[in-house]
Amino acid sequence: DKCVTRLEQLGYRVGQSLVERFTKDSPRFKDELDIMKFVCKDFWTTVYKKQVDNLRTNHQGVYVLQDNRFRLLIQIAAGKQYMEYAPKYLAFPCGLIRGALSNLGMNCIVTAEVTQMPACKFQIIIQKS
Amino acid sequence: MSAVESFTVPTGVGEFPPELICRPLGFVALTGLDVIYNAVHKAIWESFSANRRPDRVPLSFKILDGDHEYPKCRSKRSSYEWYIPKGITKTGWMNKHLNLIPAVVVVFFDLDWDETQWKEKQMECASRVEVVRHSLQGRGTKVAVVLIQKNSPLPPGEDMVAAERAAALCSACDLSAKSLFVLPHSDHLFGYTIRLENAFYELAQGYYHMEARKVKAHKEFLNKTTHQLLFVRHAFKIAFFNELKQDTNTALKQYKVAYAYVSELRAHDTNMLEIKSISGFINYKICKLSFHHNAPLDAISQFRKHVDFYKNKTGCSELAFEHSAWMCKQFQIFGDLFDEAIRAGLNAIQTQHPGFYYQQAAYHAVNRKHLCRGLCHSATVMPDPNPLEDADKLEYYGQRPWRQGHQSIDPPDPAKEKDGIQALQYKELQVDHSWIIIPLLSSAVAQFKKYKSARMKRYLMVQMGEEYYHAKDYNKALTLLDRVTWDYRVERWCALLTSILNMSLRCAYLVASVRHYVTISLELIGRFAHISSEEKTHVQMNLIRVISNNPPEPVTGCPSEYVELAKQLWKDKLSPENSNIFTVEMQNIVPFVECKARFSTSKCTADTPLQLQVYLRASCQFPIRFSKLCVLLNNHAYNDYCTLVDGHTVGGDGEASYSSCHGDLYLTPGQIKMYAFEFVAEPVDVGKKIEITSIALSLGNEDNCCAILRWVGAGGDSASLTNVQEQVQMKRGPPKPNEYDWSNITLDPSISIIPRCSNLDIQLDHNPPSLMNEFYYAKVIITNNEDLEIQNLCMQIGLKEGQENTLEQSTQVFLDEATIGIPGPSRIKNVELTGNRILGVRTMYDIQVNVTQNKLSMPVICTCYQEKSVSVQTVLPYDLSIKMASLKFDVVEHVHSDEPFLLLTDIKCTSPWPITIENSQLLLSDEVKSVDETLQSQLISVSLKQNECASECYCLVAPVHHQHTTVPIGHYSVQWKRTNCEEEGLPTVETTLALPSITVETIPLFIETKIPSHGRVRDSLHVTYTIYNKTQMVQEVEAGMEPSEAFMFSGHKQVCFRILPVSQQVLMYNFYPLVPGHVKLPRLHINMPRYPGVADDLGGRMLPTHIFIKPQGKELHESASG
Amino acid sequence: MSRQSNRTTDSRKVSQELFTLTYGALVSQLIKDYEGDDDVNKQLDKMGYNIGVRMVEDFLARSSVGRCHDFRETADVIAKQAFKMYLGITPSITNWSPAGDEFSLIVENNPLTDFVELPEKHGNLCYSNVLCGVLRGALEMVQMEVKVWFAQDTLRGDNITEIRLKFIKRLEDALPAGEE
Amino acid sequence: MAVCVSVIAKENYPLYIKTIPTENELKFHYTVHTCLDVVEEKVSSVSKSVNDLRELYLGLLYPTEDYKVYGYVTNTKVKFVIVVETSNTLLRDNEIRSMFRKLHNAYTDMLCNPFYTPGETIKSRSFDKLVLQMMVSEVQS
Repeated sequence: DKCVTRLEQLGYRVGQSLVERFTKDSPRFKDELDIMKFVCKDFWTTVYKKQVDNLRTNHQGVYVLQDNRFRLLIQIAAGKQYMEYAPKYLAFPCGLIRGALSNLGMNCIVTAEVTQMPACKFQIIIQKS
Repeated sequence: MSAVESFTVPTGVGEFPPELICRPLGFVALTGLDVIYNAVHKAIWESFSANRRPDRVPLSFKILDGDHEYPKCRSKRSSYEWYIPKGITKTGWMNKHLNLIPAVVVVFFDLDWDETQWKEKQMECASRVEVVRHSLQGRGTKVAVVLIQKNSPLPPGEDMVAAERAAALCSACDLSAKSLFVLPHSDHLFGYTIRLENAFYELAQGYYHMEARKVKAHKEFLNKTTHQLLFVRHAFKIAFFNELKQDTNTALKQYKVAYAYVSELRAHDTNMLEIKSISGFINYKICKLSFHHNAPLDAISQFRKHVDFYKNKTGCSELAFEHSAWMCKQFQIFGDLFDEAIRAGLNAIQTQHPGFYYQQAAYHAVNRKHLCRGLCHSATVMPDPNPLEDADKLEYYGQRPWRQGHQSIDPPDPAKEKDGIQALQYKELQVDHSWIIIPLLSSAVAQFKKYKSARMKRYLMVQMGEEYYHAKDYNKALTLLDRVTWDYRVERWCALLTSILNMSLRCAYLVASVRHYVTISLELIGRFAHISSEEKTHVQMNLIRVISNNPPEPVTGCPSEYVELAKQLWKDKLSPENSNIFTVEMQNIVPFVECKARFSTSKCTADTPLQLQVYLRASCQFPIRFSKLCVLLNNHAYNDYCTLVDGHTVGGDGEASYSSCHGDLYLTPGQIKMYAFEFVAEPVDVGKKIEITSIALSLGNEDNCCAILRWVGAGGDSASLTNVQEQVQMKRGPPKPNEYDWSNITLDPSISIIPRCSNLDIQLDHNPPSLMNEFYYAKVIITNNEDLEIQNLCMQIGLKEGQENTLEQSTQVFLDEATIGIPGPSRIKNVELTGNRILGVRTMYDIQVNVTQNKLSMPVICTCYQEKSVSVQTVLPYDLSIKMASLKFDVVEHVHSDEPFLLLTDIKCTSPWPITIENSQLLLSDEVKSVDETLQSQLISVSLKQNECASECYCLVAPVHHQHTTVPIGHYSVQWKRTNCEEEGLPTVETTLALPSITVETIPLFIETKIPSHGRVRDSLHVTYTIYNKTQMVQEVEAGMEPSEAFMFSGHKQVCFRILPVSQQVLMYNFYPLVPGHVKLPRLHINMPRYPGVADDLGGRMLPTHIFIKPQGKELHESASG
Repeated sequence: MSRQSNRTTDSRKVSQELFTLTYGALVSQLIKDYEGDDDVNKQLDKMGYNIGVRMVEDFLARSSVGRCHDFRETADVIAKQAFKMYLGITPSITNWSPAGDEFSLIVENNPLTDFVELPEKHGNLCYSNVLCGVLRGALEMVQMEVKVWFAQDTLRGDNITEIRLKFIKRLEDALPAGEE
Repeated sequence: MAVCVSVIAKENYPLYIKTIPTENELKFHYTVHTCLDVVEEKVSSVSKSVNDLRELYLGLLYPTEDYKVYGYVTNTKVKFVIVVETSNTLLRDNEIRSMFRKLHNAYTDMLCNPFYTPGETIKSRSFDKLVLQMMVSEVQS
């Protein structure tokens, strides 16, 4: 878990930088959802070569991003046998998202869950400060 | 009023004379009104002068004497050939046309058409007019006559006299009919006045129009070379006349023309002031009118052009401050215009509002101050003779008093010029610029506030503060600066904050305000302050000095003359007799010492000591020693435990020495120290929260000078409030032991105290379910598993709260032996209600435990609680059913009077426990009798297991009674108890049950049949029917035996007889059975004429219907019941 | 989709940025975790080694290079193929030692060091030291023990970046991969 | 030929302020700080009004007597403020825009430096260099 937090931190830092680069030329964001869409489309495509498959929200600051073929998990044999490794692989992406959002002014908690490799869900809970 | 009376030219440079600022109104002179002695005239005057609201025509009225001397009119020169203007605009001119030369002179004259001495009057009037005309020679001023008349006029055309006399009068005064008015001073005075003034207004407009034309007329005589000044002058005049005429459009146009001319004028040091003054005036007019025409953008751009054009036209360099003064004025006045316009409904925006202009004005004022400093220091005396002698009676605006009307490029008399300049410089020196600057700033502040520019507003306030500082009002400066620092702190603009703090520190020093001085120092040493470490060191040293009651060294950059005073002040302030103890709220600043406190746990039991740590970190230059640290909690009782006094013991491992509250409060920069406190919660706080209300760290000693640094709650500082991550140098490597990471120390200001958990064991021994109505027996066994003795134990047993109150009502709890400490049994009586009851047993007791607090153990009395609850089901012990039956044991709903019947009781045991019926009792009502004289229970000490039954049978009879009534039988009560519960010695339970009522019928006769139980074929059997008359009278009865195939019989076949009251008649028969088996008896028919029908079916009910007939032959002894 | 259109960054470049940034984050994390820069260098080298020993297989598979006959050939393969394949650059090979057992790779625009500005206090940090490890590890898998180090680094103010390789000895039978 | 170039953090504290050498730098600090009022106003008003091109460049914030202050807000709410002399008429909108663009790029690269912790004062040499060049180079443009 120590290494997981480390990885998360790395991701966070990288996310901050990346989002700064990606948003350099995009017009100013309208609102939270606009930002989320950006993350699911552009950000994801540039980082993971595909868009998020499904974005859901409860409109109270909770978002769920679903990627059915998550790039970092494709290499791992599909199915359930390597489940216990998933956290190690997902810590970094979580950090990435958190970093990106926090730099866009949304502080949040990001958690990931895998039920079936290589599909993966990221839950984002916005911290209202 | 007199012509000579001229107003005074404002001495201040760039000042705007009132006649320029005011709105020009046409001037109308009213003559011939005696407002002192003549009430009518007074009324008229008031109707003109009083409340001139905007809806009235824009005129200004004055009362003048009939023979008033108007300013002489200079003979107009025919040519300007040789005329060289001496200036641009005469100072007198505007005023002259506003207040001295009327556009219209009105002659009021009391005269009615039916005047008797008309001729004389007419003469007088004419002469008056003449006088006026004379004194206005050469002017185009209009003259009007108003006749004040007593009686109201007839409609025009009707009054011949009037018409003809009016004409006469006009010619007499050679007045056009249009200029003659009649004012009947009737009750409609005001109405007439309005009409009149409108007429006057027209006249006035006509006049000003002409005047403007006149001026224009001069134009062609002018030539570009010598008369530039006149071009300006004339354009200005035309514009002004048009303003008077209220033709603002033309006015604006003309002013613009004038402005153009001014800007073309050749400017040099000697006339620069004049040019700027005039252009300033014209610019003012243009802007004002533009705003008036609701063209703010024009106004603004005009103004921009204006200042841009002149901002570098300083003029005489020795008098540069004059230029700044002028600029200042320009901006201020524009600001005012702008603001006016806004009040009139214009909306401004965040980036374009008066504030900016006031701000600029202020800056120019500041500039002026600096220039004054630079230029005027030498001008220490006013030269003699004073060249500014007649500064207030200039002939032309903006000229130098010592060389009026002089227009050549270089001054006529250098010496005079020098004096003049010196004089002006001398005058400038007298000015206290701060009091020009500050008001400007404050009006700017107001504006920026209004247009939500908080930061700009703050900046201006800072500048105000600085200005106050320059104005030597250090207290004001201090308070003002104090008010803004917070925002810079929160937004972490350290550079700005620092500069403000430096300024404040100087103020604090100069007024020797210990509190401010210390507070500011605390922050200047802190990590937000952007000053060199040397400076910080210096500040810290001074801080130490103050705290140890020595005056600090003067802050660099303080005005030396004030430093001496300050030194004295400090001496007094810090003199031993008056002590300076004050509190500094640390969360309002970013001090060099930070504090965080936390309870080690979020909750703890009453018998364990609370642990509380305080972390301190100093970021100062060199180590510093504090005198005392106390944590204040919401219950003050603990505060003593959380106080730590510095024992001046050198060194220290960071851990405060426990037990003795002496510790080491010597903080070395950058190092975090932890101080731990420990105490035990008081019983009163059990179940409550203990909170850190504040933390106080004392700097200096209480008995002379001491700053109490106070953190509300558990510390933390405003820097962290700003939710910006702290910029610490990257710590490397894995965290080392006994070194804390400041950012990871959390604030935990509160802890909740929960009761010590009890070691008591409660057993409830009982056997459910409980039976309804019984005393339910439960035994409570309390075992003390504490290893200590416990005191004042008390126990409550009862229904748990919050059950349906039917249960509550129907339950009582009794305690047998109330001796607590040893097991106490208790009974619960529950009545008439089955269902669940939850019984709770709650115990509470004190116990004295030893708690080690600060390494020494102390006894603490804790109160502990323990409870146990069980749920008890209640069931019915048995159910009881009641039946009534005839003697034939068949169940009946009603019985006959005097006819015995049976009462059957069935008790079925439903309790899981065997119950014993001790006794049962039948309590009959008076309506019912028992057949046998003693009623006694058949169930005494019968014991039943579940589902067993016990029955009783009583034979009862209901005596004669009135027809068909239902009567109560009475009650049936059972005394019972659980079998084998003797040892508890519980009383038996008696349950009584009301028996149902029965219906009793009375009947006229009763038939008793005597018949053997059975017969045998061909063996006669003897049957007797006894018929009783139950009535009080003789009854006739007809009886008849119906024949039957089964029998032959002997006896009356048909008979008629009488029966006396309460006696009987016997009928005897012999039946001779023919067939065996259960055969039908021959039916006896009874008929009573008195009760037709009744008797027969009565008989049907009372008479046996069948009988068993044995076949012949073998004998058998058996009984068969019919 | 408006945003899509006005995004200029092409994905190839991005993934490179991602790579660079991630490496940067890794290094700064290591700096936090270790006392001295030398430890960090060691750590980077070790990581590199572990990557190298795994990567060589992949490399041989993808680039059908046969057995190298001498060190020069190896140098060529490293520069022209390995670096090209994995970093998209081809360093130039220079400064052969007379004995031909030692040479330098001059790396231009090393992708690892985009954006990087080395603070003064990290003077002797070999930021890209991971590369040394990779080379060492990879070559060890093909029975060559070599010494690899940064002779110069633009990050540290030198005007070129030079990786120096020195051939130590030929390892006879392939020894088990990984020294830890 | 800017006279002052500054970078302001999300939370409105200065990350970087460079001014032409002057007797009172503080004045520029104040200028930059006070213009945040307008920046905030503009940004909020933008978010309010729909269907306008939501540009990062905010344009002229406000002119003071002797300076023009321009603003720019990145998507990450970092603000750039450039102050130029009113007297300088060479610079028109396009020049300013391109200056901001450069600044933004430089900032992003700076942020990508692994040795920089976001939110801390900017000390990057290359960033410094670029800004310096902005403050002098365009002089002769």
